[in-house]
Amino acid sequence: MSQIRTAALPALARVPGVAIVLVALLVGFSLAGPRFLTPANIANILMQSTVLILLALPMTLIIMTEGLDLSMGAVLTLASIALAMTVVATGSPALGFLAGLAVGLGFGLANGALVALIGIPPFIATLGTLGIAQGLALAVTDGQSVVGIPPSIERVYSGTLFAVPIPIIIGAAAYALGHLLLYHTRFGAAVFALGGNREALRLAGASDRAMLIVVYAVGGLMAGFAALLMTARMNSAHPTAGIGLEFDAIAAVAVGGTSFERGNGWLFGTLLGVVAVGVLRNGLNLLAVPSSAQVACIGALVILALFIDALRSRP
Amino acid sequence: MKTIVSLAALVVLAGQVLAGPALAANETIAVFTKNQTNPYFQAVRVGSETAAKSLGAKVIQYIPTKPDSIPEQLSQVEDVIVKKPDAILFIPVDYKALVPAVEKINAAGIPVTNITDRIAGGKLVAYVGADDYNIGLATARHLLKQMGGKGNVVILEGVKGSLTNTDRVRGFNDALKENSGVKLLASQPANYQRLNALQVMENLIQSFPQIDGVLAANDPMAVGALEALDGANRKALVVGINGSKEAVEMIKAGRLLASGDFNGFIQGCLGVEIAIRNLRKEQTPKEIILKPVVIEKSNFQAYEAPVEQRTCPKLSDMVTN
Amino acid sequence: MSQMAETRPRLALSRDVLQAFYRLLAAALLCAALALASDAFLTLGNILNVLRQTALLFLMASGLTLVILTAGLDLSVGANIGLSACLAASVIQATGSAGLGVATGIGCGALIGICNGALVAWLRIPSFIATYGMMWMLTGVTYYYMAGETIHGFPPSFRQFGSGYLLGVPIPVYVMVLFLGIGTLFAQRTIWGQQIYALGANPEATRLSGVPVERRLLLVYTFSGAMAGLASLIILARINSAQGDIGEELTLPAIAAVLIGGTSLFGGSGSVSGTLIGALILTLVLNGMNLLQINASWQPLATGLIILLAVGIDTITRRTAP
Amino acid sequence: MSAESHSAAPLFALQGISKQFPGVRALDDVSFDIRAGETHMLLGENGAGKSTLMKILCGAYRPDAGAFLVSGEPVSVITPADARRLGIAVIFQEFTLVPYLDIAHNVFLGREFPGRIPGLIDRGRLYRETRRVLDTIGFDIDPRLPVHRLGVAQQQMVEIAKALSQDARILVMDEPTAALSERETERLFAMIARLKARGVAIVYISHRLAEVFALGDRITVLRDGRKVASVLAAQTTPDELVRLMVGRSIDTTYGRHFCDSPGDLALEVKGISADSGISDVSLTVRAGEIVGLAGLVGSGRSEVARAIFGADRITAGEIRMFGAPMDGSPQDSARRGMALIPENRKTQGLALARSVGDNIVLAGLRKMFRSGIFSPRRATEAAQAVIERLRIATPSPRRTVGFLSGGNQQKVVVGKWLNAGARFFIFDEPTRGIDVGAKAEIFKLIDGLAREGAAILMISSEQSEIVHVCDRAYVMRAGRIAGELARQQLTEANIVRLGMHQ
Repeated sequence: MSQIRTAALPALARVPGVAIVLVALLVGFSLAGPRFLTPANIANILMQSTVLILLALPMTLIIMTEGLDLSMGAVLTLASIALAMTVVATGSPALGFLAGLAVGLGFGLANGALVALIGIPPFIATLGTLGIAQGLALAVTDGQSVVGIPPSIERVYSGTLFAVPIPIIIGAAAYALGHLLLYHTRFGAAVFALGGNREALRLAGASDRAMLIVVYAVGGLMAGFAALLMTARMNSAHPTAGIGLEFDAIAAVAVGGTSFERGNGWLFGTLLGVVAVGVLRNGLNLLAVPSSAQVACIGALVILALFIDALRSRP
Repeated sequence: MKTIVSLAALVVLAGQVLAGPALAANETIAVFTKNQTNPYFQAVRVGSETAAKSLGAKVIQYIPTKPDSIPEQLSQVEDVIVKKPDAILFIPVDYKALVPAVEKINAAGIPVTNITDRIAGGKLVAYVGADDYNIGLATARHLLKQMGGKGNVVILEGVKGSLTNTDRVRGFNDALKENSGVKLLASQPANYQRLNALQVMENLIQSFPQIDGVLAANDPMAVGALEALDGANRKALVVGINGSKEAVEMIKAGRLLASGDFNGFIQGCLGVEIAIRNLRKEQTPKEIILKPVVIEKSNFQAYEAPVEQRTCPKLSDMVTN
Repeated sequence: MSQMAETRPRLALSRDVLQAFYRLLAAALLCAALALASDAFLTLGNILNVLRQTALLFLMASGLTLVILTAGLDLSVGANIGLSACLAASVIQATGSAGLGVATGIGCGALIGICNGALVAWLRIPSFIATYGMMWMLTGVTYYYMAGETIHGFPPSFRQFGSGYLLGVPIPVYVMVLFLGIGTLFAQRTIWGQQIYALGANPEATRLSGVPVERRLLLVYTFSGAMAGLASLIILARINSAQGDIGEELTLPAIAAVLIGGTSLFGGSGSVSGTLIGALILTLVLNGMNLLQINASWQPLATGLIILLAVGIDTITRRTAP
Repeated sequence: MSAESHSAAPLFALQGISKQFPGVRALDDVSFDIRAGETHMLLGENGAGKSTLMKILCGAYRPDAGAFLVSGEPVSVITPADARRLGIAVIFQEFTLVPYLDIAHNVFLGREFPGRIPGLIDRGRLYRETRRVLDTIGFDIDPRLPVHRLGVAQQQMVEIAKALSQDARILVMDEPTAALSERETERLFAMIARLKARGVAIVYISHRLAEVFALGDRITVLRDGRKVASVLAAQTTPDELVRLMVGRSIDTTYGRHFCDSPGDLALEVKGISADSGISDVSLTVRAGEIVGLAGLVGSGRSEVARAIFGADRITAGEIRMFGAPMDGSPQDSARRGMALIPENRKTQGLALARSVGDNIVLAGLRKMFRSGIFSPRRATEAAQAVIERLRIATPSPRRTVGFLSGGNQQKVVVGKWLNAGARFFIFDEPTRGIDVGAKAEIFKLIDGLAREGAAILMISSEQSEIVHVCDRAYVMRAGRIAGELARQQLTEANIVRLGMHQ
């Protein structure tokens, strides 16, 4: 039955919704104003998207395992605070960076353990750790920003390498690494199997639980890494800075065509999803569209991309 | 392909419709506020527009789509720098975390005027703000005087870590120190939110059989506390801060004792006026700190008019130093 | 299948009863701890107070329970409350009629529910994303409509709805009991409820049993929307004003209440009465922190721990117990 | 050849294996051995312990008691990794393939070749090796295709390739022909013969007696977790095997009471087409009749069933039931007395996590409770009545349906429609995954329904079932009706002739 159907589907109809929406936005905004399609503005959009890319890439893997990580935004926040506090206390950016990574990794491992070892559904497990990370972030700072970070950290966001802004290099490198990890390693094949057929993985002699823990650990680690960029961007750490970023990441993954079932993921789509949201926000700001309309537009974008995909997947 | 073309056409059209007609104005001022929901910032926006209109300039409002989002305000600043307005009027979501944003504006050569929350760094044309500490102090003193210098009070704090909250609560506490007969029962945060304040107050009412006064760090919390007291059939004198429309009406009705005036409209007016006059190379003050005023039974009439109908005060009248 | 057949043959029902008992026990333990820690806890006033606060959370979560029973999710609950409350508030202000306001609030909520239902049932957009998109759209409309202002001051007849008492018990508590009854009866004692459980467990098999799955989904989302509308009215009546951010930060606690209450995100199992216990536990945490004057910064952390404890114990006992 | 292999030492032997699950003794003192180059058939009803034995064989379960002998040497524990090293590969009935990975990655899942850069896979070698393995089984397909785009038979080939790529010396297959067409089955058998010739031992689990004798060298029969017999295929008969499996003898011709005078026209399908690939299908079913719908797998039989029931939208044609046109939705069909017992019970027939009672009343809710008010007591009574009538083996209507055996689950699906008062039943592969004893009971049930005046359309891939059970049959080919066979013409040869592509 499925054979009959897919054979009849012309190749063009498989163009994912997110690609259509992104191209439409690019064309539309370019026509609407002269400032949009300039190298500086494109760099601007990409730099703004980097933090979300760093979260959305591992989120894609997590969603491919039929999981979810709601704690990412809060973990990023806490990692950012750990980073800033460590740098301020020790004066060593390297130690700070490691502290941020350690917080991220710790929470990632905890999420993985709750999901894989205890068997708590990912949504609830990470909702719980979201509360813990957010609570710790508020409690240790008493709601205050942490400032006094040396300029070496800020340069991670504002600096350039070979005339390319460092965040763009980091984003591209993260995507390249993610691509290698997902499509060229055993671990990547295991990610597909975790969502698609866990039994297959077990029978292949791999530990599905260990792999699942690794997936969440990667998510936490990336949140810890993204904390560096976020901290550099604000030149400070703030206990509410990352609130809600996990939902932006999940939305980007879904808009990018990754489904919540059977390990059907598309990493490049996630990249397109993040950029589409970034382009939309930037374009609307350049056109000085009122904020309330911007809010509605973001919702419309999410629904539209999924709607196009839903139309296409219909018989 | 057809889908893309029609969607792109939609984007262009929507952009033009939503952006509205372009005004034939001399200068363009980008105004940054924290969120779309707090009436205080609406008053700032109305003030900025009123001032711009009278001076023949145009303002564009930038508000994070997610309320009080630091990363989003950072992105909006970056986007606005691409757009290159003539000047920027800036209320940072967080006075420390947005310093890099102001530095970027500086680097782009756009003059920036700061109002409300004083930014912790960067170069400013001017700062216009209220003195939160003194407002807190004056409002609390007003309450304590009405209480006759004795009794039990509770404090409802705003968002932890925000500059306004820290200073206001410090003012409250210093006023309390002057009155040894008053006992502070509890100081709990309710995040500047009405529903939070209502529930926190309900819980505090259960803990303390006698509460005579409530010091709320903003009006919505004061009103939430009043609703909780009414619900429990308890009486206490309540003060808030902001001088919002609602608070003024409740002062008139005798339910709210007083509200410290924290005037967004005037800050918006003055901020834009300074920004424009600075662009026009006129002499402008570097700093304006509004005098603390406590709105109460005797002086509320002046605050009854809705912000849209108010006129901006003269800049020269407001310069304190 | 063969694995399932080999596991111990016990009644599934008794296990559910046991789980419900564990949750009640958790709530009771929490109460006991609070009673020991604070003299104020076990006073009539505070008990009514906790119940009134529970009522609000429960009303939001009860509609959501049905949605989650169908293996769906409604992330637009908070945004729905925001828009419904603001529209209802302006109708009440304009007409002075509490009745019209109530109709507007519930009607607006239900209409939003229908939109969600249509996106999920007919356009087959995963509910998580459909309602996430709706959340943004509704928020945008609310912001546009309110333009940063507040609407405040409603007639006493309307305010009774949220802050009034009847025979010494707050009116929202009656509303809660009413909807606990309605929700439970609907889920357990109507054929639609049965169909909804089945559809949560296996939508395809349910469709092939002649159940109009799309219409049932629509019903569920509409109900959830209407309940959000109702909750918005209670908030409105309690705080006597409406502001654009009124529903913010209400969605995740509502979802948490449902999950702590034992309803499974995978659909097909759970109950409205469980959600009441979930809402009660969450409210107790907040109440306890206020009574004990613990810094509210710790509140998210405490909530997170409670969620993990409740569901973790649940998961472990399900795995090891019969 | 079988005599030869018996003389050799067993490649692998299980001795006195017992396995206890909470409440169930799944295996009790079972011994089993496998010799190089033989086909060892494993027979038994569902719940007899075949799956458990298989899982112990591949290391997924650890036995409570018993020993392993590898080439005569005792081994204490077998892990999945050990099993792989010993060359044991299992092809489960539910494939262990990852849908969104390509063929090559599936074949070498967990055994990917390390590349020159540490951590990365050598993809060139991966595709080359896959190509090589696919070539050895004569499967010509692009190894870069994701598995979810393949049909069932192709997926099975991937499974076999996966097993062979591990240099399997023992290949365990669980009902491999369940989803295969005739031709695909022939190809599979040819391959099994080739593997045997190379010295691979095959453990083959099946319910189909014809296959048992076509392939088997030795046959082991399990019943209730015990080994009942281990015999040479040449020394036994089908009836003997059935008796061993069930513990009593069963008539495999099902003793059908054929219908001589069919009643009114129950279903009339006129020239329907659907996007699922069927076109211009016309057929009729009368009350009291059992009409077969035969044809190869993939010929569109299930699609016809779904179109008639309204599960898929029809693009042309008309469907009438008892003279009145249908509006093409499952609700309408169910309301007017049509029942679909779908091919896949677990995904389409039952809410597995719900109770037996809940499932039984599901389709009839509207009829039973006209007011919309549900009464658990009446529902339980109705479910109890169905349980008794169909003799469903369940301790209570409140038992979770997922815990029942395949045959009993199938009865629950039928019971759902009996309770709903259906008068026209579509059975899509009613005996899939059901053992011999239960099969006879299902057919008796279908026969009983027909005798009570219900009209029945039955899809089956087993021609013998069509021949033994149906009053007449339609044969499908490539989405169309290739012909109709009346009672007198209804033979396996005729079905094959009509169903094969010319």
